[in-house]
Amino acid sequence: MKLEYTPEQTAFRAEVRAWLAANVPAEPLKSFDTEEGFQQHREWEAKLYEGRWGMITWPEEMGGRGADLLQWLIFEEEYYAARAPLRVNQNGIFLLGPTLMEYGTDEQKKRFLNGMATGKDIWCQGWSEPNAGSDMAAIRSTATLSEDGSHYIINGQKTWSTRAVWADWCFGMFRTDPASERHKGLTFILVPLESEGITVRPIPQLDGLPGFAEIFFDNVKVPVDCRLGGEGEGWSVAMATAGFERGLMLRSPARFQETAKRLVNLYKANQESADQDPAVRDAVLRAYMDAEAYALTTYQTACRLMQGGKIGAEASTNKIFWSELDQQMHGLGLKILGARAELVPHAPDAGEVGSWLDGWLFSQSGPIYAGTNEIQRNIIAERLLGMPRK
Amino acid sequence: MKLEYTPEQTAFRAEVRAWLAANVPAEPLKSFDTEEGFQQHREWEAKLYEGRWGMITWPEEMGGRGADLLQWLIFEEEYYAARAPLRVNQNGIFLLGPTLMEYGTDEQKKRFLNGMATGKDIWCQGWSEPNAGSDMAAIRSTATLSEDGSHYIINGQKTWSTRAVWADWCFGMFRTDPASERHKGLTFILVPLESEGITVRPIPQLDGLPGFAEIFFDNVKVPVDCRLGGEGEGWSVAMATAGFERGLMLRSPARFQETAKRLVNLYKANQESADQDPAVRDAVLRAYMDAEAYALTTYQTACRLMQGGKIGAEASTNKIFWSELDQQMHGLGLKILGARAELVPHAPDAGEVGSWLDGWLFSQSGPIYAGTNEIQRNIIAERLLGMPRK
Amino acid sequence: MDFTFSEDQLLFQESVRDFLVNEVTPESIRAAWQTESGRSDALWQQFVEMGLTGITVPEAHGGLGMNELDFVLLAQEAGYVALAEPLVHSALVAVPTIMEVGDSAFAEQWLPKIASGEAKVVVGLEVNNLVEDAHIADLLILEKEGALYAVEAGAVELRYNESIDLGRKLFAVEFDVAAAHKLADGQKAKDLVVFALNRGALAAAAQALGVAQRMIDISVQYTTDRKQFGVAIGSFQAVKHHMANIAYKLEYAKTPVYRAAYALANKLSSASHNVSHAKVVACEVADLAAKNSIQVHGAMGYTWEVDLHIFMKRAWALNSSYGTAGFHKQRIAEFVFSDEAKLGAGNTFAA
Amino acid sequence: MDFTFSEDQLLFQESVRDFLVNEVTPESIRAAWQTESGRSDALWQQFVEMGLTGITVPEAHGGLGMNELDFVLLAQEAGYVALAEPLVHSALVAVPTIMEVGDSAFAEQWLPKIASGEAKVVVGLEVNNLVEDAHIADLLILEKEGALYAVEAGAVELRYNESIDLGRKLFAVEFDVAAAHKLADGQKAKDLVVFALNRGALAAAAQALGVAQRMIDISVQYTTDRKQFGVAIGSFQAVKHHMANIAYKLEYAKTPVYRAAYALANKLSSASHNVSHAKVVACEVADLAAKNSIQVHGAMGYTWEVDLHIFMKRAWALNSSYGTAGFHKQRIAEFVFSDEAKLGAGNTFAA
Repeated sequence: MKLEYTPEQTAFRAEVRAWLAANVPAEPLKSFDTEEGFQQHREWEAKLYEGRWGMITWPEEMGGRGADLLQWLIFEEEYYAARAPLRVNQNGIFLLGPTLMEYGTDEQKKRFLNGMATGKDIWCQGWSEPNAGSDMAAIRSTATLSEDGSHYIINGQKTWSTRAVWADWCFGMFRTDPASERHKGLTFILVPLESEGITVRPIPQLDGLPGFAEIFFDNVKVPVDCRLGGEGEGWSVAMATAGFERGLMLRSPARFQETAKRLVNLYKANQESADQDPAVRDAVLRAYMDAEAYALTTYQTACRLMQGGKIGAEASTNKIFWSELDQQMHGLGLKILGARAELVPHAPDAGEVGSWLDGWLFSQSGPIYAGTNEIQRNIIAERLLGMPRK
Repeated sequence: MKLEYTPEQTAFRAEVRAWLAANVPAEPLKSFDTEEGFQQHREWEAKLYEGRWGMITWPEEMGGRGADLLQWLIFEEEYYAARAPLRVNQNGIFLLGPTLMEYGTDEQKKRFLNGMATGKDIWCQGWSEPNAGSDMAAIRSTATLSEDGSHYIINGQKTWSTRAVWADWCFGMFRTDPASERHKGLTFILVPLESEGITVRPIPQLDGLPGFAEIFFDNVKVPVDCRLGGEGEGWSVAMATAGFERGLMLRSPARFQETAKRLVNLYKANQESADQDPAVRDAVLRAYMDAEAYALTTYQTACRLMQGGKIGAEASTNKIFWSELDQQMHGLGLKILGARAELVPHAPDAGEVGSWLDGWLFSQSGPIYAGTNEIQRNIIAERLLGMPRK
Repeated sequence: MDFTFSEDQLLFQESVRDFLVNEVTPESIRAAWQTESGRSDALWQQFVEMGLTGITVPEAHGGLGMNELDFVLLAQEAGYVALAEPLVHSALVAVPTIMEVGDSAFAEQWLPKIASGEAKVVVGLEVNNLVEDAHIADLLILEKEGALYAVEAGAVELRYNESIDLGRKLFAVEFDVAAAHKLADGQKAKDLVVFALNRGALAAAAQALGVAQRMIDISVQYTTDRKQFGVAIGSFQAVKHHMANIAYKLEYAKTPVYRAAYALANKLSSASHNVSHAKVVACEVADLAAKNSIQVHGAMGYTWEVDLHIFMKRAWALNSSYGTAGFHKQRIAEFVFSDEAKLGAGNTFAA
Repeated sequence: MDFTFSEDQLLFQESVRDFLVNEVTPESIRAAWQTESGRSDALWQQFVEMGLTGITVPEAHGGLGMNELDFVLLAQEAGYVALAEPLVHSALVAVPTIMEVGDSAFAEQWLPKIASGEAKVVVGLEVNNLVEDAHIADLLILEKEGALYAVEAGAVELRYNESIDLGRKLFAVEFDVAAAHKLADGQKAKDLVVFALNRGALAAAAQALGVAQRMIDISVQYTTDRKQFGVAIGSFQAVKHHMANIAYKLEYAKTPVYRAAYALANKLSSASHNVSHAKVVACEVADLAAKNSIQVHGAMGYTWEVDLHIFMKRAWALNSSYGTAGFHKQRIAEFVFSDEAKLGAGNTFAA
């Protein structure tokens, strides 16, 4: 154990910090759940790509820096500390990208990775269906191979597709064997959203913005070379993606540590009124401790992975911990803000309320998406502790 | 709504208070989980009976005062405020007594009620069995009617029988129809513990004292007139008892309000060290509020019942609320006491720790017995809210 | 001693509930969000016809002369439908405050109009920063720098502030103190502010109970209908326990609210800390109801499409309305930790 | 940057775990409760032979010269078996404190004897009121009124205080200050007390992790074996979630403990608040483990008969040992709310 950065890591941090200081927009971008904000974020992705900061864990030949997980954590720390924009293309670069590198053909890699990296192609997920939310094996949308084997005909419906409203491509699972059940007979396919037969219906989320959408497929033709992995192998390809999603790439400790820091400052700035409720001071301390513990455990996991370990039930413990912490911290922020807390960011008297209310709304999705926390607790009990399934 | 006592209620309170002031032993009795303490408590029951304070809700002709539920609550308030001894015969007077009055023959009433009231006969329960804890319908102990119909032969095992070690009688359910399953074929029988063939094995509880016991029945002969209700009707007789148990008779708000008061005083006496943990002050306030809410809701329930209402899911909401409150309050007391909190009452430097540690240990049983709080939550969801069972 | 509502009170609650559930539907709420004022004159007129606008107005001024206790169950029902119109505010805060001012000419001027529906009056306290429904008020009673003023609609400038709960219309209000009618200052103003605040907090608490109940009902329905892994998700024990936890806590939040209403109606000396207890626990249970309800809804709960969010947002907004949890805990602490406090068994109903 | 233990450290942990699980069983613990001293000389001799008594003693004095970080996993294993012998105390508190005193003759006198098993030394701090294992100590290092004294066994009077955890032997200790050897006073004594307290708190935290893990293991086994309503009770979702809640929190309590051990071993300036963080969360998870474990055991958990209570009581006792939650939260607050605190991303490993 050595809890100090190497000179190389320190130098890397300095390089990141310098670039961000020079490049992060002075004014926050608009929400990427608005059309204008989406385009602003797309441009930011292009700028990151230019600086080779877009996907630093990708190999150098794909525009990355071949960064290891510790460099990734350092990068994220600087990124959040600099309050740089959220990543509009995270589904592409963090989820599909690594999957493509593992399962894609050389041609597919060449074709998709660059567009993803530059922000030209923004990707959305096509996992859930109306009756297959947390139960992904219940997928019913079909992809039928044409008789000449040149393309699939896709029919059905996907839902909860984040940022699908303005995205360019969708990746998802479809049932290619109509007689199959559950995990079998599913195939992983990449679909251009401008294809004929596709209808995207925005779903307004809690803040009223169309942060996700339903996607309807009505005889959508997709060339067979858009299939990732073999036919019927969709489940194992997708599980790799889900593993990444639940893993540590997407939920940097940095994000929560910055929130905890802002919470401490918010508390200090409003201490007199906040201390009327003794639970507040306690909860602020707890936020600091929990964000710190999350960072420590993430560093431990990263080091284990770098030494050849695998992510196991950490994916579930991690999901519960950050999502409940995020909810608690933002709820606490609103509590400290008191009567102003209900104002939306653009209300003239909202003051600093905005980011806390936005964060609070966003935090509501944490314990739900990518497997509800109830499902994660089942997984911990059954797989980590070995408790009986039935 | 009129939240004031009538002059009659106020006078009744004064009468209770005066009697208790004159009669409550100056020195606390020993624990009734010790033999000496058990006898002390038995004598206290006799003294209560003499003053006609033993079972005030019983009819006057049975030694009671025909008190209504509000008088009962007032009596309990004074009783707890006076720190009068715990009731060693509560299984008898609060559970079996009312059941006897409803289901017993005149002869049974005459035979059992007086001994119960005077403390001559202390009763224990025979509900649970090793494989029928929360699932009472899984009872397997048998009672076989003799050929001449004069007595039952009982075989089997009961467990978790509170205070069975020094008790005189046991009441419980036995399977009289060997072919029956679940709730059917059970019969409610009263068994003298001095009968031949009975072995009582004490079970030491968390504090090491034998607060409950297992009872083994080996061809125990019990006259048929010890059956309460008809053969095979045990379940409905027992359900009446369970209803009383979970209801408000046994869990007076007074008990929790007195604990909350002691907690406030403990906090005030140790405020400087206690306030190092801001969560403590908050939890003390919460204890006050919860104990108060418990009192309010109990009064509401009592008034409803007096106006002809029935106890429904209140039995379950009530059970969860008081048992978790009791645990929280005692845990909080230990927290305030700090490093001394682990000392047993008779340790020379324990100081005021004793009653908090005893209370803490005892509070551990609250969320478990008489149907675990998990089962109570199921009941609320299914019966009060109408959620699907399977 | 009787801790039950009368037959009449329960029947009134029932008829108001039936009316509200029919008239104030999620659809009508969504439609109102699209309108400029967000308020329905037609609905208000129906309240007038039912006698609700004058319910706490003395009979001498054309009302029903009822009190806080009579109204508390109706406030609960208003919460159940997330009512946007300021009916609860009018009956529980504005009317009693006008009477408490003790200026009979002032009362005579406004109370009959409130009862008849001709006028709406709102009270704006500094604890809330902003004033709800200032845009539809004919008269505003405003706290400013230690005094209380009555200001007519034409004499105020309003700055709209959008709430996350689109059913709430909040305004920063500016007015010329010199030109306003001062109702009170000094100790009397302080007393009046506490008087109004206690009633506003009771109103929020009672509505929070209703909002919590509504979220239970919506979630039980949803989890009964919605299937996953081949069964209704409401059959999962974790889902059941999320719901049961709201339900049992709700039972222990109701009685403190009713007791607070009783204490205000009977001007008991315990009223302020009774109200604070009610406010804290009722808002907590509504908050928990929001948290557990969105969780059992899964991703659907995160959308604008299901009706849950209407009630979640109301619960969130009520949290710090008429005093944060801290404000109210502080008032409780002042009582509980005082040397004079009578705690322990037998003192619950000591006034 | 490397947040993993070395192969050697993990292998050592494994061999100690195997040894302890075989030697310190619930049966042997119950047997020890019946003895006067409650301590086993034979077991201590085995520790000597394994080199454990000298593990933190410098090699020059016959030990292995290891530090707090090397020992932390072993302390966790000691918690797992609810070890009664003062091995963790000796290695993590007594030996480092003797070295920190900086009196080489004193160190030379005692350290070799500790390593060889000839002597046991305990440290008694005022924060604990009572002194654990004073009855078997050859030397006691005692805090009294701002100074630190070394007192040999013959010069103390002991008053036994029974703990709810019969594995802990606690004593009020009296001694004649005038006749005792003063090790330090003033600032040096204060520093030494903080030094010892930090190590005692780390020891308690590490043991709490082990105790929590043991309760998980016991409860998982019990709920897998025990049938009710025709199925294993461990298949009920509520039971699973009780267990999962302990398990996931335990993961986030371990790393603060390891970081605290690292900070002490490397004398980082953050060590005190790192230790306090570790102590608070490790004891909380052990407390939760006790609460949820007794609940899933049902009535069996309330008895003396199943082994659960051995570990529950240890968890309860550790709670306020070497500082209450309040004491440690206060130290964290002093750091977090100071103007100099470097918070936020990237500062976790800023010493």
